[in-house]
Amino acid sequence: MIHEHLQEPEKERLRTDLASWEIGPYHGALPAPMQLQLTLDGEVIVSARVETGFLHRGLEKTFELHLWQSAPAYADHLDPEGSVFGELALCMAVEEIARIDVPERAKRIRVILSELTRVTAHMGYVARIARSVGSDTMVHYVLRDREKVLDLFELLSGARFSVNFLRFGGVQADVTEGFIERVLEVCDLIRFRLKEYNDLLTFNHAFLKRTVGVGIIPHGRVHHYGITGPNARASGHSLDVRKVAPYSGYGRVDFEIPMVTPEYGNEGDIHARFLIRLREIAQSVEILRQEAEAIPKGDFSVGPIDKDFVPPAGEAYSRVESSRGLLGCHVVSDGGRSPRRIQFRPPTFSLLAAIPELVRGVRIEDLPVLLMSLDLGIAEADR
Amino acid sequence: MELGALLSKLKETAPGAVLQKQPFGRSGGQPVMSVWIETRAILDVAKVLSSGELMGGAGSWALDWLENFSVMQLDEALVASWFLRSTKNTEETLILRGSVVPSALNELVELPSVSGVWPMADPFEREAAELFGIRFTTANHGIRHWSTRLLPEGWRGFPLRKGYIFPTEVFGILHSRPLPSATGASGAGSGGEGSA
Amino acid sequence: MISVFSTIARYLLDVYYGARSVWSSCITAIPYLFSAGDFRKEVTEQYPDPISSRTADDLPPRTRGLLYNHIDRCTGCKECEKTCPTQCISIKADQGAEDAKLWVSKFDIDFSRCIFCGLCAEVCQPQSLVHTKQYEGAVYELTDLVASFGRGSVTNEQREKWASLRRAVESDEVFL
Amino acid sequence: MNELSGLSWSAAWRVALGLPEAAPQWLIATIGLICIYGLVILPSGWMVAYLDRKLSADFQARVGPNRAGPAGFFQPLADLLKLLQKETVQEWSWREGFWLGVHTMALYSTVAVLPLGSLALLVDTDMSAFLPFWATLVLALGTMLMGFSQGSAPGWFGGVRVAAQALAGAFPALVALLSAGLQAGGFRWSAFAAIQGGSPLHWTAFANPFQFLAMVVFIISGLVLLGIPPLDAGLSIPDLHGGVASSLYGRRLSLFQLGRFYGFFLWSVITVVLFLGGWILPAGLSVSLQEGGDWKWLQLLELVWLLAKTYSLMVILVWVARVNPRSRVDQITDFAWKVLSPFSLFALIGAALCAGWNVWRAGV
Repeated sequence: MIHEHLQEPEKERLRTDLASWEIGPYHGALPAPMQLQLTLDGEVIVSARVETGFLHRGLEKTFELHLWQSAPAYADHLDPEGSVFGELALCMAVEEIARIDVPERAKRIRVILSELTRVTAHMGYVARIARSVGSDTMVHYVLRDREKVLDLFELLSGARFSVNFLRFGGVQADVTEGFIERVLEVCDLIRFRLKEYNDLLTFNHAFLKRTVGVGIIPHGRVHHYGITGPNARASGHSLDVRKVAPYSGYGRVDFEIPMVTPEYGNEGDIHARFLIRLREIAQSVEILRQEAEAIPKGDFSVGPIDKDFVPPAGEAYSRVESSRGLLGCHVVSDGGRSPRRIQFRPPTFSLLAAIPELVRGVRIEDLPVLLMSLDLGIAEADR
Repeated sequence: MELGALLSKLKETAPGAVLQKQPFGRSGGQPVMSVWIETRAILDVAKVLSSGELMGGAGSWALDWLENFSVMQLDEALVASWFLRSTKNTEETLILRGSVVPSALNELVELPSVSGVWPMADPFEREAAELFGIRFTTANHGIRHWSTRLLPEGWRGFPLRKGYIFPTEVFGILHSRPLPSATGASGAGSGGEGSA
Repeated sequence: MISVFSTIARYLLDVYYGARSVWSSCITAIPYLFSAGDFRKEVTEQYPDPISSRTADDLPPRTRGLLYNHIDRCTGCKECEKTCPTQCISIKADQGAEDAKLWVSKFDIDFSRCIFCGLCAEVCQPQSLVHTKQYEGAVYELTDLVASFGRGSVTNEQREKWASLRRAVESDEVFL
Repeated sequence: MNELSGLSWSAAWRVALGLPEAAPQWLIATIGLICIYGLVILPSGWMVAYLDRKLSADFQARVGPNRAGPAGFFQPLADLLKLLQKETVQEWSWREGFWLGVHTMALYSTVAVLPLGSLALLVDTDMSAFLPFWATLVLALGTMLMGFSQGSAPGWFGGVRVAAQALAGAFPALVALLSAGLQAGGFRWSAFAAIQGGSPLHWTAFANPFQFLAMVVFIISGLVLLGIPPLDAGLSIPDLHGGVASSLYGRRLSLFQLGRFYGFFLWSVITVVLFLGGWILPAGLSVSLQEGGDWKWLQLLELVWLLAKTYSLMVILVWVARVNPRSRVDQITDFAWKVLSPFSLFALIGAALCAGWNVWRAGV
């Protein structure tokens, strides 16, 4: 008998029938409207199918139906959390077509805006992770601090999330007085808070137990899916457009790209992705301080937005490092009053393709944490 | 690796595939090149470029990263653009161009699917297939799974085509306002640079 | 033997780390209990309590609130209507008394469509269309969200009077 | 020492309630149960719910309840009324009725065993300290049944998780209880009270380090056994919409929450009685009051002192739960089996050695 056991340990294992569970399009475990069709063995996920597209708004068609000057207002809504990135990608492409060179001050303001947006997006990410692991004190702290940054957006542009502030050839208006000082204040505040976050959640033992070694994106699979941004950096790929192809004056800023190397230990798992975000917040604070202190005098735009602004016929492709990864924008103009084609390359596409492999063998309780840790931007994936 | 040499090698390996090359966009400095190729031969070209054997074989970089895939309609033709980069040397960029002409407004067109070569092309192709009415065929002329991702079940027409007429009533919901007409788009229909 | 001891040591260390992290997390929240320091005050704004919460006056000057159109300054040039990304502005302008200025009979803004992007106020040459700081736009009916600033349609006798006035002006009979 | 000792339990209650001599025991018992439930348990639920909400709001830089009554003190009552007046859209299935029966049985059965003072002990047997285990386990069973009775995936997963946690947490709790009884030399509530004094130095928890370890193990395993945050995998919000309680609303939800609170409260009371001095008033107040013979004051002060200690313990646990993330169910059971159980056995052995040492020294 004992020999039988030794020969066929499979017989001794507890067998359970497979169950199928559809969650979504709206579920607490999902970061955004999407559908997961899970096959479960007990609480362990055997396989999964992802269905997205519940947030399709026909954005790219809408661009073609409206004037050029109202395009940034729509690029705002590409991603509600990182609205500036869409605007920046669109404006850079259109300026390349129209051969507009942006004034230095406008470039600095754009960098400040995009870094502030990165900070808000990453803070929202930290809050989502904290909620998914159920430490609600952390959620309240992070959201409270994000409000401070959103107040900066409100002071500068008048809106908190969809700041329709960038224009072709500059920005809408000059910075209000006191904005730079408040940026520096917020930098100090965030520096103070980051330590608090670490004490509270980042190195909490229960949090480590739940995140270390779970949902690993292997180093080799990153390029197979074309994953970019912090998720790729958490797996050891240091692709960052701000360094590779510096845009909008990122070349003169002195900052480093936080990266998780195999020597770091837990490579590519949930905790690595979480930690990368926190370190990126610190780096963004560094960039903000440099830019805010060195902002030059000058005019903020090449001129007021023309009522019938039409770029000449041509096309351009611009790349921006958004809070989720590489955001590309392909703009085609035929000299008409409306864009011929504006196509966005959202970084979330590659993550969506990677989900079925990632969730295999993961317990249901880790599913929300895993999905939140990928930072899926369904709004920009469906458009 | 210099682009001209690459193209000459490509002409040898895949004869008749490369039609012409022209600078992409208006980017100053060292221009990004876009290469027009025969659409049916895209799969062979993709295999050659992604393997990297033209760029000095093993050890050197290859165009193994399809960063972006965008389709646009110029006048009548649907122009597909493959933005290729190398994962090792991210500076090198090559843009492949191919065009197909649909016979009618609501007619499907066929385009070879490169998702076998570049796996990251899959989501882009799913979206283009649905919004542009492109049927992506695999190497053995099989047709990939057609899934309605973005549009509701039974949606008529392909919205991102130029002459698309918006329905005035969707699922019993009437539009309370006249939908924006696409007249703005047909300004000076020169068709951009790529339509040469 | 060494492995046994190291395993036991790792086990005990694990337990110790768990206890320590629980303790440090609890200690982090302690200063908030007494709201010590400037960084740890309560931040809840009890809307619409005017003392503790911000009112419309406290908002920054560039706040993009509900739109308002000073109809006296409005020239009816329809730039905002053309610019609006969501076509939420609908204007009807008639030939007015003075040939320069149009009679804006209808100027409706549908706030159920407005995305408050601020483009219309940006292109407005006479600075008549402005963003107020008001943000409380809740109504009971969807139709109540349409704010109309027009002067109302023109009656026929008015139109005739203006036409005669214009003719008089053109033929230099009267001097305005 | 006092004239009530030696008489039956009903004498104290009869005197306290001012009933005549001829009152039958069942009447006294019924009135006593009603008094305990209405005057102790429900107000405790109110109090602890309010402290939970207000203190967690303070920890999280919020304001917390501040509308109903002074500083929102009546907020739990308002919530209860709101839950009670919700209309039921689903009919009760027989499964839910079964769950309700088990749940209520567990909820009310241990009220009689609840140690609330030297005189309020309705039942004080040699096995009193074990009866609450039965109650908590049946409560876990009822929670599992209720999860199954919903016929939804969150209910099923939550029910299984609750059952697993209850099984994992019962063993270390039992061993820790044994070490406490070893110190007391019995499992009567009065025995536990007899060996402890008013000052913390004379509490069982501080008699020797092993007893303190036993107390910690007892508390944590109680959290595991009852599924109290942050160890409430059976009710986790993000993945299961609240698990067992996902499809509860209205009266069912209020009943469910009351049952969960009662488990929490029961466990805290037992911890206080076993390890933290029980109801013995400090500074020898108990002795003086007993000699004075005013039993009502004695019982009242004992109750207040016991509840004060219980509330502070519960508030500390709530504080820990607020700032720590929720653990996974397999991690919780691993923790209970691999960490709590060895430590509880270690504490039991140490407590036994200490007790033996005391006996030997007394002999010498």
